[in-house]
Amino acid sequence: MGKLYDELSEDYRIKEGLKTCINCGTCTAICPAAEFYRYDPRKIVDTVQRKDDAEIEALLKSDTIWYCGECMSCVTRCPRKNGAGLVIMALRNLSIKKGYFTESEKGRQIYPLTKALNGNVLNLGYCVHPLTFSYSDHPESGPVFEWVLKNKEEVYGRLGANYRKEGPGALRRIPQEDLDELKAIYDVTGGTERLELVEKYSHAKAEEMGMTDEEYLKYTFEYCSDKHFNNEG
Amino acid sequence: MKDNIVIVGGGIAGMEAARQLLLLGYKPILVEKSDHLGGHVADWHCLFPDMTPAQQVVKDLTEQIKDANIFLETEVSFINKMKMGYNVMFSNGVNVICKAILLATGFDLFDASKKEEYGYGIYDQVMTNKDLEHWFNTGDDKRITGKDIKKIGFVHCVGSRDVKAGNQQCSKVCCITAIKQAMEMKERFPDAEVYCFYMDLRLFGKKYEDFYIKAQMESGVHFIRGRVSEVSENLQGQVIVKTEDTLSGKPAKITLDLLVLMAGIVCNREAVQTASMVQVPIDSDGFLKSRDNILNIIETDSKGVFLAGTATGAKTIPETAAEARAVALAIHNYLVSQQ
Amino acid sequence: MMEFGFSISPSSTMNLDKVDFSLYERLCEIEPDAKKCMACGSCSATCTAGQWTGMSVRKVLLDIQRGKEAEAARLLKGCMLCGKCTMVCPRGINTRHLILSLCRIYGEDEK
Amino acid sequence: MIYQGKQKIWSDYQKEIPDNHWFYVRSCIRQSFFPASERYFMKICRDLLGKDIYETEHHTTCGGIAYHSDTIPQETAMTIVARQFALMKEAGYKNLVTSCITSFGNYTEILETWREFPELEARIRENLWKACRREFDKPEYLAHASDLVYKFRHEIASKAKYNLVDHMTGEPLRVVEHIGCHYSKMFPHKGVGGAEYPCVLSGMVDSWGGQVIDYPERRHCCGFGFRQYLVKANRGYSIANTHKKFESMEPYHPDMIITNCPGCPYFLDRWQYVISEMEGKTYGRNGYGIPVFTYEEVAGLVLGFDPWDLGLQLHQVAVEPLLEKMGIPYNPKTKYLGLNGKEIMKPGLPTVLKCC
Repeated sequence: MGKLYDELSEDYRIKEGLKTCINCGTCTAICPAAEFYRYDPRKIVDTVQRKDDAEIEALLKSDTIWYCGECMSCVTRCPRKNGAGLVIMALRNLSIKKGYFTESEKGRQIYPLTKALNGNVLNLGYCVHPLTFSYSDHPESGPVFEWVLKNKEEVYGRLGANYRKEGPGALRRIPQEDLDELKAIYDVTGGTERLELVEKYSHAKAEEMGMTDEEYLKYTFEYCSDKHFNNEG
Repeated sequence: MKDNIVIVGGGIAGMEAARQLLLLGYKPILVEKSDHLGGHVADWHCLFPDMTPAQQVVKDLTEQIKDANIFLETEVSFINKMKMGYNVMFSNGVNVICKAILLATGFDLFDASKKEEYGYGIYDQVMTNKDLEHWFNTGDDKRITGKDIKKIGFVHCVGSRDVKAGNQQCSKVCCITAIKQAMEMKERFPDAEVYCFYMDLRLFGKKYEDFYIKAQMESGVHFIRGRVSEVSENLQGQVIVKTEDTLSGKPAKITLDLLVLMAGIVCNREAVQTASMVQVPIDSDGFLKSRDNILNIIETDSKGVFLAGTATGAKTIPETAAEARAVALAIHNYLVSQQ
Repeated sequence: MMEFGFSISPSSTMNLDKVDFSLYERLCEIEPDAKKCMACGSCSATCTAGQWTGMSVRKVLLDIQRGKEAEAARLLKGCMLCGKCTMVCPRGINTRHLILSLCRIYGEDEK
Repeated sequence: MIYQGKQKIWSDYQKEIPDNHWFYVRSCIRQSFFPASERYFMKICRDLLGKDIYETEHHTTCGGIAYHSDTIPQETAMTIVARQFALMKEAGYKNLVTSCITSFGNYTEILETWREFPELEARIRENLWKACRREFDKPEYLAHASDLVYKFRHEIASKAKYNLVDHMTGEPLRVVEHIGCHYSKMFPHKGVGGAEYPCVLSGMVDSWGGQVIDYPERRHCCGFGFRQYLVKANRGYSIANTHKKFESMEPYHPDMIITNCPGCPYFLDRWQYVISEMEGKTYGRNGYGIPVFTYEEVAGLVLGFDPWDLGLQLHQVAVEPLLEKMGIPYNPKTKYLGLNGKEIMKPGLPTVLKCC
């Protein structure tokens, strides 16, 4: 048993999600990611349960652990009450803590994700918000949403949202004291530390790749090599 | 006049034990809750490894125990412990004082509808191993009769080796049953492709491996290593099966005209109640608890109470019969020791 | 048409409804023992070439059973025909002979 | 397909849902993309059914999307949720209802994890006290808002102005139901009807006159996948999943789709648009798409609320053909108006997908 495995096994998601795997493949059979990526959750769970640190370290540095969509469909079906999705969450957590996530293309995406989502949470009180949802980043949201974003006050106002105003209601302005509480929670629970860590490792990787932070942000958000797919079958 | 012995259960274990006890000069009382002897085997068509007709086995045993006191459609209502034995009350009103009780209560076939994702009782073309044997026997099943069957699947481990389904034990006989039934279907539908979806092939018994090779060589059964994860139905009423082909490491799907679920062996739920009347507890595997699981599997910690057959776990017919013979001797020795 | 910056990912699910068994059937005609394989992996474990080339008789057979002829051919190129696999096969399959038969089929197809 | 078989399973998954007094928490995605759905949930529960649904301005996200995108530690997510529990306690409520399925799954999982590991719950109590000087009680009952609408489905049916039927032929509409993955896949017993054949939406469809379609990829995820949609580079995964579902349901010719997760209706709607742009393919009749609704929107339509008050103009797939089929009147001129009937510009049109 190795140090990385020990650290992993302290994660409650490993305690809940990894009992004993018998390699039956029920998880992979219905995994959306296994269909569309070079990905097999069964093999990941099996690798973790082998407790070999070198193999686990390779996993933490690989693209493989970033393919899962955390839909948790695997949890429903496993005959041994494992949760491959939970194991993945623990692996990702450790990959970030160790700074290994910058070693893979998909892992590096933690940078734009962390910035966007936590920026929203800490500034607006919600993970997703029309104020920061730009049409140019989301052309798939369609002409109708381009229209909504251009007319936020009008459209949300007509639909009875309390858009950016005080008091309860959809899309209200969250009082500053509540946002301060969220920040305090981040500070106390390691959330802030996590943001700083992602910033630090990503900055170093950007430098290594010869990019500014802004270029790296855009690159990690948009770049997709074709090595992730597998359509030979 | 020899001592009374009550045998609960008229399946293979109960019948074979009764036969041996008759040979030893006893006149056992056998109670069976259903209206016929033979237990699950009576519902089967042919038996591995030599395709012996199941009806013949039941018939032979039935003929040889006709001197026993047999009560069909009868259950044990209650059992009182007495100083020298037990007072057993049956549901037909008969009351028996006996020195030995044999619990040959057998198993329940796992209720396949509990594996909800396999759609038994929901999707039209899904059946169980037992349903298929019924079709072999009667030719009557709307899932097969008159249908153009081109692709057939067999799902191993349905309600076996499954913590979520409440039974983590291997049911032992399903692998070989699946292969047997796959070959029987291939005989009846020579043009059909037949698939077995398995996790491990546990072919431990006499000539089982021969069956496996025969299924590969002669019947051309396709063996796919992967537990079936989900079954659904398409517009044509066929079933779509999803599994991982774990040897290829790829999710796989296939459309089938018929899907047969190998429902496993779980402890007879009513037997648990009967066993509790004579203080026989349940072992950690969900089956009745033996004194120990090495040399005394047919004995219990309750004096004069014995076990045989699948009451203590999944077994084949020969294993059950062997246990039944052993238990007859054990009961005889016990009764002699009590005199 | 709009440009979105991504396209629909291809599915890698193996559709067993569409597997072409013809090569497997041709092989079984001349090498009936091919059907006997139980995927135990003894051949792969003992294969010297496999360590560097990924060659594995088990995988070749599996690929042929799943209709992946090109993949099987790619693996076969790594074989040195040393025959160690034949010595270890618990089902007594003459794997070396089987490989040669396969090569012959591929050779015929190339003509 | 044997309907009775499903009924048998449903009877095993009956969820206890209290009749009244709920503390409501909003959804990041629903309020952004379907703001009127949250409004009409409140309106239906409060005004029509006389229920007490309480909302405080001080509540926030549960952090679920940030958590499932792996950008915050588990303890951060748990403490944010603990704060919501504290707000509920301070407001004097014991039942918590969430607008979001990710939230519902998140809350459910956190409560289960705390039950299994009480030391973790103790640590979160400490965290919350340190950060916010608040204390919490765990909710006695946890429900998703669709559970409540399911519970009140017969009352809604009794007040219905329209049914899910073709008003010309009297034939029931063919309805696809799509359940959010985090509703019951992790904890089947926490969802109405379980994980394999949930009846929270099909129950609504049944009571409102529609016919539920069961197609092969019914249980498959819409493809959101958190990071798989949020990062542009990964969206091929996201759309591929929706594509797979539509290819599977296409032969059944569904009239509409009903969903209970806030994200799924957005993806099932927008990916139809993108597929039409990429491949030229549409899944509805005559070049239209298959309209996708939230359950609040469907309840609102059945109860006779104005389609544009329900926010159906925020869908990319046109709803008008369905409204016509159901015999629901609508005014095309008021569809894209702003606040207080103000004329504002109209949205652009897709290249392929037919819109009104």
